[in-house]
Formats: sequence, C-alpha cells, structure tokens
Amino acid sequence: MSEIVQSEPFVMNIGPQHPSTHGVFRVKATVDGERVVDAEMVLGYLHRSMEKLAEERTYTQNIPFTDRTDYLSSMSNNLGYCLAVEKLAGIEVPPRGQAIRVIMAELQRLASHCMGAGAFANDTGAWQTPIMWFMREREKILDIFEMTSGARLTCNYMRIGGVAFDLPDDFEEHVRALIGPLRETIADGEGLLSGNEIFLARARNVAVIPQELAVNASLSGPMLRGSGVAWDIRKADPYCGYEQYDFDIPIGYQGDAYDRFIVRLEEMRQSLRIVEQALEALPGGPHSTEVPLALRPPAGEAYARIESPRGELGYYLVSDEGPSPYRFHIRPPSLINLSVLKEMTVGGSIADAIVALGSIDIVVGEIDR
Amino acid sequence: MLTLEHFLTVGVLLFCLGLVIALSKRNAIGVLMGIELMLNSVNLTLIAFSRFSTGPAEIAGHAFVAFVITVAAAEAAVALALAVAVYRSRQTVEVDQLDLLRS
Amino acid sequence: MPTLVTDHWYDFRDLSNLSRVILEGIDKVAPYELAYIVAPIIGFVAAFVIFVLPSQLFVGVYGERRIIGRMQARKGPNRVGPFGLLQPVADALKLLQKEALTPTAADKTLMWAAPVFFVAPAVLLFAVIPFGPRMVFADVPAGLIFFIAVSGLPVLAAFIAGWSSNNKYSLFGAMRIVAMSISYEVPLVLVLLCVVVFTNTMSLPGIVEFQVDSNLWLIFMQPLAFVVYFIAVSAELNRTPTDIAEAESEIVAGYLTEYSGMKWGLFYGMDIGYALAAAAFASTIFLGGWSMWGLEQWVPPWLLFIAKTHLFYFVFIWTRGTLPRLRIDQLMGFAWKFLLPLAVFNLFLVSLERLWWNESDLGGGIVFIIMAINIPASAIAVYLWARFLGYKPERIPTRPRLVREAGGYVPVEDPAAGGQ
Amino acid sequence: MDNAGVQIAFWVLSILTLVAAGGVMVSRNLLHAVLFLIVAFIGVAGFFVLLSAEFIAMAQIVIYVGAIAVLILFAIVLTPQSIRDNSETAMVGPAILLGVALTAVFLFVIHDTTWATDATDPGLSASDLGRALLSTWVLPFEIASVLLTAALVGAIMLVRSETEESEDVPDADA
Repeated sequence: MSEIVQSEPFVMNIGPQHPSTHGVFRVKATVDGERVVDAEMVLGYLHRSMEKLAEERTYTQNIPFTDRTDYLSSMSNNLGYCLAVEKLAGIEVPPRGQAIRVIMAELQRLASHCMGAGAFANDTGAWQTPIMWFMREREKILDIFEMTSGARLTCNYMRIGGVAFDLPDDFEEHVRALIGPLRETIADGEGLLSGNEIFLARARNVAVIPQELAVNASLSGPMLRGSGVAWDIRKADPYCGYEQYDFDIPIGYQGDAYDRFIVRLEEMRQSLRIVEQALEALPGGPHSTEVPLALRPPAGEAYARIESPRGELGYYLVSDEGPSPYRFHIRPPSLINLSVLKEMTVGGSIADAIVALGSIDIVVGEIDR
Repeated sequence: MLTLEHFLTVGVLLFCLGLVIALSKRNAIGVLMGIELMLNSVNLTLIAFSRFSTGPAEIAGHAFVAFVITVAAAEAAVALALAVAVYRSRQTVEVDQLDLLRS
Repeated sequence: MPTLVTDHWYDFRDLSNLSRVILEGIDKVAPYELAYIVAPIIGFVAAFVIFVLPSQLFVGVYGERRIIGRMQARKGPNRVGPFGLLQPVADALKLLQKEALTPTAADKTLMWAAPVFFVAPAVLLFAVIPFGPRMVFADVPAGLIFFIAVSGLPVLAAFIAGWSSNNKYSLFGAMRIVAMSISYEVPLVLVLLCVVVFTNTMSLPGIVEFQVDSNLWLIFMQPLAFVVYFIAVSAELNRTPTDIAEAESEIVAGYLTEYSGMKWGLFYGMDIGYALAAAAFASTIFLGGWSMWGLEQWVPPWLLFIAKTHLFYFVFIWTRGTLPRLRIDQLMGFAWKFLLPLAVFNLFLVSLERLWWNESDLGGGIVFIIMAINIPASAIAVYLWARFLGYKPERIPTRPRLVREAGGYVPVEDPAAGGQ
Repeated sequence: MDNAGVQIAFWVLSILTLVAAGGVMVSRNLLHAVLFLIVAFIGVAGFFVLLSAEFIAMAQIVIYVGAIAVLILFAIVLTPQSIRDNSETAMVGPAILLGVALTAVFLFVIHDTTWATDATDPGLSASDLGRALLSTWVLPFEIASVLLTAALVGAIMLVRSETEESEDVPDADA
C-alpha cells in the first residue's frame, strides 16, 4: 500500500518491551509505511555498572560478575576473564584444567548457538518449533553444567589458575550421550529451515553485511564469518591449547542473515568435534594450580581475548598491585556487532529489521553490562 | 400484510436521508457516503418493483441493480482516489474549501 | 441423490429425521409463527452445540495446543482435568475474570464493538454448511456467495479493532489484515467461481450432491482450485505462514495488541471458529462433504463430515507448527502475481471442460477424463508460470564453506557450488 | 409476505436501516459514520432477502460492505487526523428542508398511486439473472466491465505520485 498511497513517516518503537528484542533493548525506528527509513538504538536499560563495581572487589570475587554479562554463555565469560588475570599475574594452568576449560567453553558455545539459531528461527516466524527443539538439547547441556558446577546459567566454574572442581565421575558418559542427539537436532533444524522456501525468502539477501563493512565495523564471531571472512580467535590467537584440536572455520557466502544462520549451525558441528577430541585426550593431573586467594598481580596491564559464541570477547585489566583491578573493561562482542544494525535495517521492511536483529544474536546483559 | 408501499416508503426515507447527507456534509468522503446511501435506496426500490411487478420483465429490476452496484463500486474507487489526490495537492478534502476556480 | 434408508427418528445416521420429529412436535402445540421462529433457533443452537462449540473448545484450543506441543517436543496443557482436557474451560474462566483494559486514548465504543462484530459472522457461517444429507440449516440457493460475503465481514471487525486501539502496532496489524484480505479475496472468489461453473450450482448441498453423483471429489477434478483456495483461505484466516497481521515477532500481536480479558478471548475463540468454518467449507466443496463413496450409508455422514473438517484443521495446525512467516510484500506479490493468474487459467480450463461436457455424450464418466487432464495441466501450469515469473529452483548451499586457517576474506569462487 | 416472521423482519430492518442512515448524518467522527453506513448496507441487504433476491443481497454485502466500506475506511485512515471531522456546511438547513419536501412529495405519490401489484413471488434465481445479463442486457454488461477496467486504471493513475514514476513500482499492489 505504501507504494501507491503516500504516507508520512512516523516513529515506531521496537522495544524496550517487544517480543523480538531479546531483552530490554529499544530501537526507535522511523517507518514509512512498512519501510524502515531510520533506526536509532537506545541502549542502557540493563546497565548494572559492572565495570565500576569490579574495581572494588578482588580478582576472584569478580568471576561471578562475568557470569552475568552474557548470561547465555557464562562459561566463556569466566574463561575470558580468568585468561586475562592469568596473563596479568603470569599463572600457568595445568593441562587437565585447560582441557576441561575447552570442553566447557565448547559446550557453552553449543548451548548459546542453540538459543541463537532457535531465536532467529522464531524471529522469522517459525513459531516456536525450532527453538523448542534446540532448547531440548540445550537443557541437556545445562544439566551437564549443573552436575559439574552446581549452577545452570551462572556457572561460576572457571577459577584463576584452572577450574573450581574436577569433573564428576559420569561426566564423560553424559557428554557422549549428548553428542549424537545434538547432531540429529542440528540436522533436523537444518532440514526444517535451511531448505525451506519461506525461510529462504525471509533470510536470503536480507540484512547483507559486505565484508568491507564487516571488517571496518570490527565485527566478530558468526557475524564476521557469515560475510566470508575467515577469522576465529581460536585459530588466529590460540588459547587453552586450541591449537591441538582439529576443527574448521565455517564461513558464509554473501553475508546475509541466512549465511549467519548456517554458519552458526556449522559451528555447532565443529564444536561437537572439538568436544569429542578433548574427551578422547583428556589428560590427568590437577585441574587447577594453587593461587592465593587475595591475588595481587604485579603492576601492569593485560588484554586477553577469546572466541565467545558471539564473537571476540576481550577483557582488559590494569593492576596497581592491589587486591582488586585498577581498571576492568570488557569488550562485548554483542555491542560491537550491534553497531551495524542501522546499516542492516534501513531500507528494508519492519519484518526484515526483526530478522536482522535476530541474526545478530545479541544478549542485552552483555551490551549494557 | 406487507405491500409495495411499505418498501417504497423505506426507500424514499433512505433516499432523502442520503440526499441531505450528500448536500450538507463538509467532507468529500461524507458526501460520497450520502451518495452511496441514495444508490442503495434506489436499488431497494428497484428490487421491490421487481418483486411485486406483474409484467414479464421481472428480471430487469435485478439486472439493473447489478449494474448499479457495479457502477457504484467503480464510482467509489474513483471518488476515493480523487479524494486522496485532492488531499495531496490541497491538504484538505472539505468541499467548501475546494474553491480554486473562485479566487 | 442417494438418501439414507430409514425415516426413523432414532436413526442416528441422519439427524435430520430427529429434528423433523421435534419440529412437528412443536408445530402441533404451538402456532405457526412461533414454530417459524423457534425451529430455526433450536436447529441452529443444536448444530452449534453439537458441532461447533466442542470442536472449537476441544479441537481448536486443547487439540491445537496438544498437537503443537507434540511437534515442539513439549507436553502442552496436561494439568487441568484428565489429560488437561478441561484446559479450555480453565482458560475461559481465567479470561472472564481478567480485566478488559481499554487504553485512555482509544475509541472506547469501537473498541468494545469490534469483538461483537467479529463474533456474529463466525456464527452465521455455519448456517449454510451441510452437515449431512438433509442436515443443512439454511439451504440458501446462493450459499456459496453467502459464505464469501459473510467471511469478508470479520476483516472489518479486525480493522476496527486495530484502529480503535490507537496503538501503532495495532494500526499496522489492521492495515496489513485489510490489504491481505483484499488481495487474497480475488483469487479465492475466482477459484470458487470455477467450482460454480463446473458444478452448475451455487448451493452447498448441491455441490456435495454433484460430487456424490459423479463419484469423484472436486479436489481431484480441480486440484489447482483447491491449492489456490487453501493458500488464499489460510492467508485470510491469518494462520501461519501468513499470519502477518498478528505477527508476534514483528508487531507484537497486531490488531489485538491492546486487547485483554474476554474481549481478547472472543477474538481468539472466533479465530478458531473461522478456521473451522473454512475447513468445513473446504471439505464441503473439495472433499465431498459428508459423502465417502458409499461409506455414508454405514457410518453417520455427519461424522464423516466432521472428520474431514478436522483433517483440514489439522493441516492448519501443522503448517502453523512448521513454517516460518512470509513478509507482507512477498505475500501480496504472491497473491497478485501467482495465485491470480493461476486462478484465471483454471477458470478458463474449467469453463472449456464444462462446455465440452455439455456437448459431449460421454455421460458421467467424463469426470475421470477431466481429472486425468486437470491434474497434469495444473502441475504444468504452476511450473510454467513459476518459470515465466523468473523463479528458478537454484541450489542454495545449506552448509557454509569450511576453511582450515584464519586468514581474512575468502572470496566466493562459485556460489552455485555450495557446501563442502 | 404475510407471515409473522417476514413482518417482524421488515419492521426490524426498517428501524435498523433508517437509524443507521441517521447515524451517518449525525455522528461527528467520520469513522463512526462509515460504521453506521455499513450497518445501513447490511439492512438493505436484509431487505433484498425479504424480497427474495438472495443473490443481489449477497452481492450487496460482498461489494458494499466488503469492498466499498473497506475502501472508504482505508481512505480515511490513510489521510491525516484533521479530515476525520464529519460536520455539516451552512447548507444543512436548506438541505434538510429540501429533503423533507422531497419526502413529502414522494410519499404522496407512493400512497396516492394505485400500484398494479402481484403479491406472488416471481421466484427469480441467480441463473435467471445470469441468463438475462448475457442475453437481453449483454451490451450494458460488457460496457460495465469496460467501465470497471477504466475505473481501476484511473484510480491507480490518480493516486500514483510523480516521484515514484521512475521507480519500479509493482503495479499489482493496487
């Protein structure tokens, strides 16, 4: 209708209370009929001042904070922070601790991508079915987290120098029981969506990010790989012994929402490969090194980065030899990835804007911190 | 006992209401609504004549109503398109403001 | 027309006997005028109570949620009553207690009136549907047109609901539903016109009789009409994949955003009512209504009819549980560029066949020849028109490319190759 | 025409239709006026059913309620708030006078004429109408279809804005 009868642009709020903003996040979209002509992000509804709070607590006490930034991937956040502190204090992690960290980080990636891919399908209108399938598998992963760390979402499992506890006895059995059904679920989700004509119509050539834009906006994670840029911190700057595992980087073709979706699904497969390899070669020995409770790293600064499910998660720490960090800064991948939202949405329709937002896979806790 | 007069009376009342609306409304769309009412009352009258007629050409009333409905649909489409077009150029659809020829 | 064997009132294969007995009983004790008014009311209430209400509550609400739950690897309602069967009742009670909020800036009269306007046509629609051989409440000669006319009314109610809420999401929903239903009404009416041309009647019992007499359902004689009808009606009903007027991930709940309590409940319940009516209509027209190649002599025909209706409804649920949602421009383009030409093509084809039928002396067997012509012709028409519109089935990669090492941009050498 | 049901229906429909038509006159909001207009259309369709013209009644509902009323609603919603006022011009007094006078004249004519009526139902069906349209009235029928096409094209041209001429407007989205 908008093509024929001229209409005046008006502002439509998508959020802060909206089913598809994945949290409390608001887009002030100026729409002309069904077409989005401008989009302005309004952030900060979930701001909890974590970076400032962290300056008042000891290094170990800060680990639970990192759980609560990206609440869908707390293990990865723990890992990134612990790596930063270890780099700052020069602490070595024993091989078993590193392997456990890898397993946990990859399981967390699986859990997070289950949520991301499912929620994206939900945003395209596949009403709840794919997300429920993926949630079923995610539930099993969370169960494993619970039996390992005692918590499902905010695990607080990594420690400076290793992990909090050793793995429980039947851990391997549970993880192996998970891998087969998860592979099937990924194949099911792919069968339901990837070849679906309607899904293709909604996701192909929608919210395209050309690789120049992706690189210039310093995107990371599936957003960057979807645009055909082979970049993965696990390969480019390996940590926790990722160099010993055999896995591939999935990259997309043209950088549209569909490419990001299939990249996420393929990453899940690669994560399963890594988990299998890590379980095969799980070394013995201690799971952690002894670290003083009131850790006072030497003065200096450290930046550690990991490949979180959403992209490059960086922790920047400055120490003044005190028991708590002088400066604590997080580079949240969601926030940086979200910065291209305007480029992705303007010119498309409202429905496309929702798909674009869903394909970023944001977690607002991480954006606002 | 309902007779032709009953239906004709309703038709007349409806017609004159439509006429008053068409003559007195300020808004072009309101005027259009009056005209539609008048057309409806005419249809009613035609169908009533067709139902009560004695002659062989009873179907003529129905056929005529079919044409009236067709023309009314075309008329409404064009009139509303005109209203939108007029609104776009003059920012109003009030018929007594559309006096471009007078000034 | 094959009728059922007995006229006993207790023969439950034909409930019209029972209703006739009741009506005669009323006629004996009451004046004619009273019977004139009371009888239809009794008949209609009975049909509604026997068929529509249970279907709506226990198939529409409970069944839909259980089936969707099954598809989505969860249980669905299973707490209230045995197997959760009382869940619809619990829902209704909850909705009745809930406050029906009205926003301050809303048009209060219209916001109150919209659910009422929405409910009335849903009830009317069942008046012309033949549940069995003589079980049609109002045998309107132009029953098919009646159905088209009345099923166009809820759009107005939805529009009023969306506009009067004074909410931008609601307004979007209202505009979308009107645009959609205007677009999809055109192919819908055209394919029903095909049915009318072919069967030579506009009365729904007449169409069923036609299918009984020719021993073939119209779905086989006019597959194209059926496909177009099914797509168009699911678009008009706002069911996934075309539920853009209520798209919850885009415009929250469309025209229902500001509704709560029983006002919302009426919309929700009557949405199911319209879906059931469309399913009943489709099974009447395309699946032979109550007929089943002689089986109706043994099984109550109204049971066959209900089974067919619910089969259709199950397909609605199925698509809802499976498919993503299309965008409005894609939907409109689909209606005008794809469904409309196919409907016109079908109209031409069917008219020619009807002419041939009138001229030829092949008798009743001609329908099988027509079936043999129409099924491939429809498939070819769909294929050719899709190619004409520029749709090419391309091999879209379902797996991304895999690289071993991190190293910057990897250009796509051959997009068509795809996969690994 | 003489059983109670039909009589009751006639009076109910008369009141419904005339009150709704009055509502179009008096309601201040144009949208409310359109809704009253819809009720009046439905009332007239009811009259058609009473006069055993079922097909015309259905056509009335499909075209007037389903198409014209929706079109009017759309036109109103697509134009801004300021034109939703449904007030009268200064001509309302003379218009009402004219209306009353015309009603009086018509009513006089109606009741003073001896109509040669035949109360039996001619029993016209849709197929009779179709046969008439394609035999006696075939020329007007064809002209009406040409008129509809012309109106369609004209309406699209009228509301098409100049800036979009160059763009690839999907012409199907009328």
